[in-house]
Amino acid sequence: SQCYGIRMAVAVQTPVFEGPFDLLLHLILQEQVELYEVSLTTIIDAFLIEIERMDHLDLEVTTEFLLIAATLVELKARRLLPGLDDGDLDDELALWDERDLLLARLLEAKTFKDAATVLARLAASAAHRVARRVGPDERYVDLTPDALEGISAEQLRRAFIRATTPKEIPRIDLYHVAPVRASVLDAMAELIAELPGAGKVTFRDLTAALVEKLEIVVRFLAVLELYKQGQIELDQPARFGDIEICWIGSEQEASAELVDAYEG
Amino acid sequence: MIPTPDTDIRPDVEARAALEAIIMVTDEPADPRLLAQLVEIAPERVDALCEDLAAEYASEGRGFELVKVAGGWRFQSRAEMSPYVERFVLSGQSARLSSAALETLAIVAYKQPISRAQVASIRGVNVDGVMRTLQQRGYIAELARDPGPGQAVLFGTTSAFLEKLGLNGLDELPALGEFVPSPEVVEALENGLRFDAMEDVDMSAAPADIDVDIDVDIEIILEDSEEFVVDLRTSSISLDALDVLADDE
Amino acid sequence: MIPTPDTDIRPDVEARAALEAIIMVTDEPADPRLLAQLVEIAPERVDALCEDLAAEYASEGRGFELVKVAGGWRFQSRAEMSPYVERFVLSGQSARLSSAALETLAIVAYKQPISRAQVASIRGVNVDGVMRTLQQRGYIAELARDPGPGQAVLFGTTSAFLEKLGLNGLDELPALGEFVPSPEVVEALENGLRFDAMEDVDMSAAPADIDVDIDVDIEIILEDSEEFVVDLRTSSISLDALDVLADDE
Repeated sequence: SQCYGIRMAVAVQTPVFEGPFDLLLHLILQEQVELYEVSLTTIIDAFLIEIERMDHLDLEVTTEFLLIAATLVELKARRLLPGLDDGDLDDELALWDERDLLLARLLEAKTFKDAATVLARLAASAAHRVARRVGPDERYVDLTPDALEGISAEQLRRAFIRATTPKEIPRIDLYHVAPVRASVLDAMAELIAELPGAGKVTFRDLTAALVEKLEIVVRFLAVLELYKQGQIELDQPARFGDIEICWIGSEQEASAELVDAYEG
Repeated sequence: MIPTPDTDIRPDVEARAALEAIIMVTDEPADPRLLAQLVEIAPERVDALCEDLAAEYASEGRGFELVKVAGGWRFQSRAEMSPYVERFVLSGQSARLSSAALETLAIVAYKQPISRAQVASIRGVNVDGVMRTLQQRGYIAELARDPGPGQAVLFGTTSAFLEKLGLNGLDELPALGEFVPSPEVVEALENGLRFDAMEDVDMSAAPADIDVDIDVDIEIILEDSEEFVVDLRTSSISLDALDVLADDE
Repeated sequence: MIPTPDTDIRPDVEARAALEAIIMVTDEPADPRLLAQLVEIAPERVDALCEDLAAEYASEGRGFELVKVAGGWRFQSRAEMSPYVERFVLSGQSARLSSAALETLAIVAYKQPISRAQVASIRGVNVDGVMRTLQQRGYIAELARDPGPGQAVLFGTTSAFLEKLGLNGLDELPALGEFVPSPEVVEALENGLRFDAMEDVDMSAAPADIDVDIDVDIEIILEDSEEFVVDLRTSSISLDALDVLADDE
C-alpha cells in the first residue's frame, strides 16, 4: 500500500471554490459538463487544495471530502467502463444510495447558495439606508451622571473590535470631498511660521504630529521648495537617516513673498 | 404639555410629536412597547402613528424615513439619498460580507438553532473561521446548548443581522421553499452524477488493462496529531492508475 | 432665496432632501461647508435651506427640530417634548453612552496614550464632540503632549473609568484575543497615519506643477515598516513615485 502525504503535490493555484459541493455544483451546473467529461485529477487536485487550505484539520470535514472523492471515483469508473458489471446487486444498490445521498446534499447546498444571494441583495439594499444612531444630546447628560452604568468591560472590548474592524469601501469616489486637502502652499506657510528661530529640526519632528500620509508628503515637498529658494539648509548624515532642517533665510523675509515665489 | 398619566387619552398630535422626539434620540430601533410606555398610549397605536408619520415623510419627499427594523422604529436616511450620504465617511459601516459568510448566515438564519458542525456538514467545509467572524460582528450569537451528548453550542441570528438586512423580523425572509432548485437544476445534477452506462462512450479510450473491480478504501491516519496522511489503498487500483485513467480522457 | 451661483444648479427639492438625509445620520453637528461640498451647493444656500426646513418642522409641530449648534446643523428633540425624552433617558433603556462614544472610549482605553487625530483616523469621523463629552464625564483625560512640534495632546483613561468598570488596572481589560484589526487600523495606530479615503485621494489634489528638477536628488522608499523614509542623496523623485507611495497603502 502507498502513503500520500497531503502536503505534497498541491502547489496549484487555489480555485475560488468553497469546498466540495461548491466545486461540484460549479462543474455540473455552470460548466454544464457531466462528470464523465471532468478530469478526475482536476477534482482530486481541487479537493486536496481545499484540504490544504483548512486552517487546522477537521477530521470530520476532511473525511467528507475524501468520501465524496471516493464516490466520484466510483461513479466515474463505472461510467468509463460500462458493461463490465459483475452483477453484484448489493454493490450496485450501495452505489445508488451513495449517489442519492450526494445528490441530496448538493441540492441542499444549492438551496442555501441561492438563499445567500437573496441575503446579499437585501444587505446591499439595506446599505443604502443609514440608521440614525445618535442618542440624547448634552441637554440630557445630567440625568445620568454615570454613563458607564451597566457597561461591562466585555462590551468595551466588543466596541473596540467594532471600531477597528475593516470598514466598507466607499463606492463613490471621495476625492472632491476628501477630508484632507493638503496644499504645498499651506505647508510652506506653516514651515515659515515654525522654522525661523527653531534651530535645527528633523523632518521626523516636523511631521510627528501629522496623521495623513498625504500631509507628510506635501510637507516634504514644501521643505524641498524652501530649500530651492535658499531659505533652509538640509542635511542628512546617514543614508535613510533623519533629515535635519535649519532655517537660514532672514526672518523678515519669512512672509507671504516666499509663497508667492512658489506660485510664480 | 406635561404628560398626564391617564392612559391613552393623549391626543394624536402630542403623541406623534412625542414619538418623533424619542425616536430621534434612540441609537437602536425603539421597541413599540417601550415607546407605548413612555408616551402612555397602547402599543398598537404606536405602530399606527409611526406608520402615519412614515407615510407623511414619504409624501413630503423628506430625505429621511421612519421604518420598523428588527422589531423597533428608527430614523434612517432614504435610499435615494445614498449617493450623498455615502460621500461622507461613515463609522460603524461594517465590511461587505463574503459569499462564504453569506452562505453561512443563510444556513444559520433558516435552520436556527443550529450547531457549528451542522452548518459545516451542509456547507461541506470547515466553518469555524467564518462563524467566529460572524459572531464577532454580532450577526450570530450562541442561543443555547444542545441537550444531547456533546452539548454542542447552538447558534442563531441576532437583531444586528436583521438590521444589516433591513428586516423587521425573520418572517420577512423569503421562504426557504422558494430556493429549492428548479427541476432543470435537479436534472442537471442528476445527469452530472449519472453512472449508468452510456451508449455513446468510445470504449477505446479506456485503458484495457485496468481491473474494473474497483474498491476504494480510504484510510486516514493522524500521526502525532499533526501530520496528516492519507492512504488511498485499493485492492486493484492505485492513484497512478487513476491518473492514467484521467489522462486518457 | 439667495442668488444662485452658476455651479449651484441642484434643485431645492433634491438639495433639501440630501441635507435632511446627511444631517439625520451624523452624530456631530454638520458643518455647513462640509454639507455644501457633499450636496454640491453654496454654503450660504445650505444655511438658507436648513432655516427653511427648521421653520417647516416648527410649523408642522414636529417632535424634533433642526438647529445650528457649535457652527453646525443637527437634529434634536424639540424642547417641549423633553419630558418624554427625559423619561426615556431615565428608563434605563437608552444607551447611556452612544455607540459612537463607547467605541471612542474603547479605542482610548486600549490604545492609550493616543491623540485625538489618531482616534478620528481609526473611527473615520470627527471625534471632537465625543471626546469632549467623555472628558467632561471624567472618563478620559489629557495624559501628556506629543513631544513633536505639533505637540498633540495625548489622551488616556482615568481612574474613575476603571472604577466604573470594576477594574483594578488597565491590565484587567479583556484581552483582545485572536482578533486582528484590519491592516489599515494597525498602520494608523503604529504610525499615526490616517488610512481611510486615502485610496480615493487623487494625488492631483497636490499641486501638479511641482518642480521635479530640484537640486537635491532624493529617493523615497517604503520600507517593510511602511515608514516614510527619504534619502536625500540618491536617485531622483518624481510625482509618479509619490503616486506609488499613495497606492501602496
